[in-house]
Amino acid sequence: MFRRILIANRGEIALRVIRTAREMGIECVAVYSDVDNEALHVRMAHQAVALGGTTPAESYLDQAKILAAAKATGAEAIHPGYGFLSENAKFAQAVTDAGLAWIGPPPGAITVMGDKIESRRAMNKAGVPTVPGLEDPVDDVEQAIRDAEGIGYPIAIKAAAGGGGKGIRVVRKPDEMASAFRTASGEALSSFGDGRLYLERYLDHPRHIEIQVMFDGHGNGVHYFERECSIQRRHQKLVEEAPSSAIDEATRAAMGEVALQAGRAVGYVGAGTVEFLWEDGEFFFLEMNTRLQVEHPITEMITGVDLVREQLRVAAGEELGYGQDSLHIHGHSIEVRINAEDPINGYLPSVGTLHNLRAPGGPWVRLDTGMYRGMEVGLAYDPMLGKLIVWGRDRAQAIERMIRAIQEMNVGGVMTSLPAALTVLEHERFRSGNYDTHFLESLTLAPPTEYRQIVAAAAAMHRHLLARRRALEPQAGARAAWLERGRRVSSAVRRAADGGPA
Amino acid sequence: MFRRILIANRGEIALRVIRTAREMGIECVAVYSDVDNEALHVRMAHQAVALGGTTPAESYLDQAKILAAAKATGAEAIHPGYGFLSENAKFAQAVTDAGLAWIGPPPGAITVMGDKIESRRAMNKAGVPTVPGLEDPVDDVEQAIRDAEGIGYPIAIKAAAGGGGKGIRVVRKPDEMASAFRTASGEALSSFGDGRLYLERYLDHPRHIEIQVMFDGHGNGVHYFERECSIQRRHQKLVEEAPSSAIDEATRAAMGEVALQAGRAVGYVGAGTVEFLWEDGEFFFLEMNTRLQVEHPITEMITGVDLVREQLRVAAGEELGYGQDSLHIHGHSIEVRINAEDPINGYLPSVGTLHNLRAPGGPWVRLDTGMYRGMEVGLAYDPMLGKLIVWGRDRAQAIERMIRAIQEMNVGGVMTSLPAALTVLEHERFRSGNYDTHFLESLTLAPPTEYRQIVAAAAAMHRHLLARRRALEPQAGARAAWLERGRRVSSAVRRAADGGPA
Amino acid sequence: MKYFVEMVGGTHEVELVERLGELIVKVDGEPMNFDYHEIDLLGQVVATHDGQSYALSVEGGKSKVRVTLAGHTYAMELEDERERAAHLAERAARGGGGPIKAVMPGIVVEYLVEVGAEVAEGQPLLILEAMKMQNEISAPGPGILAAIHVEAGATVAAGDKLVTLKGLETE
Amino acid sequence: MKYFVEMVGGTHEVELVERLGELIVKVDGEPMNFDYHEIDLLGQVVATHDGQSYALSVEGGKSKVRVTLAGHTYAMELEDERERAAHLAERAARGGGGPIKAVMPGIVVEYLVEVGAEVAEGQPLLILEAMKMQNEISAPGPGILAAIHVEAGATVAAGDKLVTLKGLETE
Repeated sequence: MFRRILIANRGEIALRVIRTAREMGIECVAVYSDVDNEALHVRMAHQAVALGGTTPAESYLDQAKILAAAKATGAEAIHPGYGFLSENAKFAQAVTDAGLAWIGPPPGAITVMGDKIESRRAMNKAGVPTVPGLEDPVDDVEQAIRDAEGIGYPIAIKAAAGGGGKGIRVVRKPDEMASAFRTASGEALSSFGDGRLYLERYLDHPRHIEIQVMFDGHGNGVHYFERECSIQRRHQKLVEEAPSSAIDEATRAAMGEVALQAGRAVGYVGAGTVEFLWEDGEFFFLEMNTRLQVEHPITEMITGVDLVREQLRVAAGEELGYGQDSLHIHGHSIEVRINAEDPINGYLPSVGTLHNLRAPGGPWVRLDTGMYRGMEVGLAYDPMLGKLIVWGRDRAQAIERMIRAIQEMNVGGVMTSLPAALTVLEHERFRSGNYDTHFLESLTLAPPTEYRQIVAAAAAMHRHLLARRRALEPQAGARAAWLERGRRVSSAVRRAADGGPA
Repeated sequence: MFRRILIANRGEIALRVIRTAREMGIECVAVYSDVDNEALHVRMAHQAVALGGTTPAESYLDQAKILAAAKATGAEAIHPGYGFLSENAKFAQAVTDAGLAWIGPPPGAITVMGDKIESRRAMNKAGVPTVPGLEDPVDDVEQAIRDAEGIGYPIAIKAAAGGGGKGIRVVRKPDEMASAFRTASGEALSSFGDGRLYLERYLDHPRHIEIQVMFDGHGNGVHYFERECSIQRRHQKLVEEAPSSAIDEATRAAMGEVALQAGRAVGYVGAGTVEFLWEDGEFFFLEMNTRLQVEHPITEMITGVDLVREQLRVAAGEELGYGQDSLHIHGHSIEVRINAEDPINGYLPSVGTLHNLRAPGGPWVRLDTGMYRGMEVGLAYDPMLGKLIVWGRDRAQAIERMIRAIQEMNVGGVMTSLPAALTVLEHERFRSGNYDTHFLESLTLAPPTEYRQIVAAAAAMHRHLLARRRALEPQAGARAAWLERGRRVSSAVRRAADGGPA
Repeated sequence: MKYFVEMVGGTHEVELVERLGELIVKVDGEPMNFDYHEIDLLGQVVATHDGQSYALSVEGGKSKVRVTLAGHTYAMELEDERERAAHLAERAARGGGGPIKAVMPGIVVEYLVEVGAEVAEGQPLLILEAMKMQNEISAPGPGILAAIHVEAGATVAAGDKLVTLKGLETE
Repeated sequence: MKYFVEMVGGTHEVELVERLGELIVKVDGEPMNFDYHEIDLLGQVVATHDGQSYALSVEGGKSKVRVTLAGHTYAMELEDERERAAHLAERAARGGGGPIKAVMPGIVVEYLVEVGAEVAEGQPLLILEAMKMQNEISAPGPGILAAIHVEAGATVAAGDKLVTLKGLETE
């Protein structure tokens, strides 16, 4: 096993990897941008290397800096987390070329699966069912309108280089094509540096069901069953659960086998997720994510397998050591993503300084997060601040437990997606298990009306007490002045405000 | 099921019950003493009733006040937690007489099992193996010395009314009897109001292994396997694990069957724990705790059963609905108690105001605690502030995970037992699985020497920065004055110190 | 002191009167049996109302307050009587138009309308890129685009004025 | 500034010298490449030393500081040079004896020795009940019980003087 690894990521996923590595006795090297110098992944690693810069391009995406950090610290392997360089085949190759182990699949598998069009071709060839559509990108709006006739509306326009649902637009009628094509192309270009688009049949009430797979380098592979991720908005997942209430034992086995087939077709090694759209008993390959996924914890909760541990073992050359028969689903797990956004206000991004944090606790509640008091939530990085995960003996218990956990929690300083998740969990439709990927967007979100007078009274009391405290403080100007002076004297001396955000 | 219950307890166990009750849609009524008016169990309940007073006798032990609170709020049942009134047969009877459900065993079972001597008699009659010793209390030192000859040294002197290991003294030679008898008698009288003592054979390297049982009111009973609680000091448990590494499948089944036998012999209903001493393959009944136990979470983690939910179901008259065959051990779980005490300094109690709290997170880590920033830890109540629980696929993984979780955690304001637990977990002897109830007391505790210079430098930097901040603040006297004035204006206006404890 | 507390769905009037050292709370004209107790001055609060206990998380300053209760967050704007009068006067003076501000930080990608053009309610005015998503910012009502305050390509903070719309004189 | 940092197992000397706005840290006479960064002024700290990163939790005031590092807590007492000199002088003045203080709050159950009696090192002097446990408080060294400060049956706080021991004149 490795003695020391570098984690080329930040936030909760960097912490997630550090936690397992520590448990395995592996030393961790964190890297960080200037804005992350106080981050938890920096504090919980054994060593931390400053990359400098504030943007991703200057830090977590700078391959040369990361490789240099690995060399300087004697790291033997690099774990990329998700996002950033995790699905960058060139970087995977560079890591290997530098004599380090890449904790992820071979570059070739990343390349094929990272391109929507190439991956469709490969899957069709391997006999994996795909959604009806074109294998070649379309050149312009006119061609798109022509080709759409052959596939049949509704049509999904997708960025060839896209991932995680980014850059996808749905067109229901030919006259919507022009506007959608324009914005999709622009987004694809600005997000991925590649404006190529392709078309495919858009399923009208699909469920997003994905299979977690793991292959070692000795020809062995297993799947850890499915995750249902149909609660999403603009293809951004919000609530995930495992197992899915839509599929039966036979479908589960069939999807698992197809997912392994997909992985084998590209010579996969390591952890990966094969995403499917499921509708009315049929399922179609959507894409393969060639990395650990955000929602991997729910699979861990129902199987008891630490997926990061398996990643590290496989990357170090170990055999999996067990077969499909030894894996079983135990209970039910749900994950909720905590994004800095305001769901009531169109999910607008929310920025601020985190404070007044309250973590939920008690039985079968797991919190994976990089949040800490004083953390600045800006726009430079992904708005996902963490994930709340619960386990229950059955789906009903897991739902009630998640509601309870959300009710215990607080994230001050920004608005979060938690109220939206709560609304989903309390909804009859979600509870019935009969929902699809459009459910979340169909929801009207508003806090319950019965507590309006209580919270209004609380807000007024808050203002009243705040005003009273301020009146009692020494003259505000004088106070501000010595604080300011304090800042100048030492950057290490930060202020924890008495009542406001800190 | 009940619509509303009252929880006659405080701290982490009150919260534990509230959490499950909330998940079941049951409303919770909390009760609280004057010092607990800000406690988490008060905040997380639907209603909270002030009992007044600061001592247990004035609040959580005041049966009349608690019954009145239940009546006033329309609670249909009372959950006593552990400690306080949980093993008070008279209170159990009074609750039932008031027309409420008692979430615990029948008063008769509490009475028999609550008396060491009576319970021994009952168990001997039921064919449950007990430790060699006397069934009758001894009158004085002289009789004790005489009787000890017949039993054989070492001898344990126990309080007839004791529990949780309180009031137990070990005597290895006749000439130690006088002093031990005197202090044990004094402690028994002051702690339990009953100075009666009895003698029993003291096992020299026993392991403390206990079986969790649950009976419904329809004649059905199951056990949820064992917990090993041999890591203890003065009979106060510190680290618990399930399953035990000492016993095999056959012994497990035999102990489980004997535990069920013990429960049946006293007409048990609800959750209970049958404690055994195990030595060299033999096991002896020690006592039965007629309540939910502190360490119940590790049983929950390996079985997936929410024991509080089962308590509530059974108390509401439901059938268990499953048999022994449906229960299985899944992985391994460890619990560590977080006590406000200083292990390096002879486990002296530690008091203070909690601040700088840092909770561990990530996979398979559970924190059950009533701790919050600003909480006063005094001497009025039990020093246990909470429990840290982990689950792992096997014992080795659980140990590594617990070490990692403890390393992530901080409790500021008091010294805690966590460093002692960490020392246990890192010790070769504990890791081998071959340890007994004397192991903890044999340990020498000291923080690692390799970081001495780093923490010394940190302490000096802390003082340096503190002094600099103070020098920059407005004249200390003026500041103190307005703070004082602020306190007088409104008791609700509390100060969060800028750098000191708050 | 009387406060106007605005949240999604409407405004409530909260009156706080100190009498003999006790605070009397009235909401929408009705007295309310309400107790508000700050735990740590960092935002943890326990409130009681009619015998029910509420764990609240309260954040914010004087005019913007967020209260989270059982997982739901209520974002509120507070005005006292004087502030309310001033704001009402300001709104009246602006007519139907006024500045359109960025509700989130981002980059102005392009304007879809020129200064002087008449726009309909809901018509996209510009594209603001934030969090890697392109968002169309639309006219809140009919009017004429009176001014553009930020160049295309520029970064804006939340609250920055983007454009000013002049209301159509419908009165 | 030089600090004497006392903890279980010994005392370390830490010297902090400000030079050109930078703090130079010396421990036990050796320069130490040490960076100390406070995260929130509430006790969360990240320190680096020789390229290693340490998450510290730091609590306390001027003279008593507790630092927790990876699950272990180091309880330390700090003195600067002036304080150390004063304390040393005080100890010297007291000889072998001095007051014995309650290290924990509790109730004095009974005294086992009378004023004026000569006691041996380790001899139990009194029983203090705390946390429902009876604890014998023993003599830290040989001496004569010079005074009893608290009546039997009384409640004491941590730090309260219980008895004063007069050192035997062995010099």
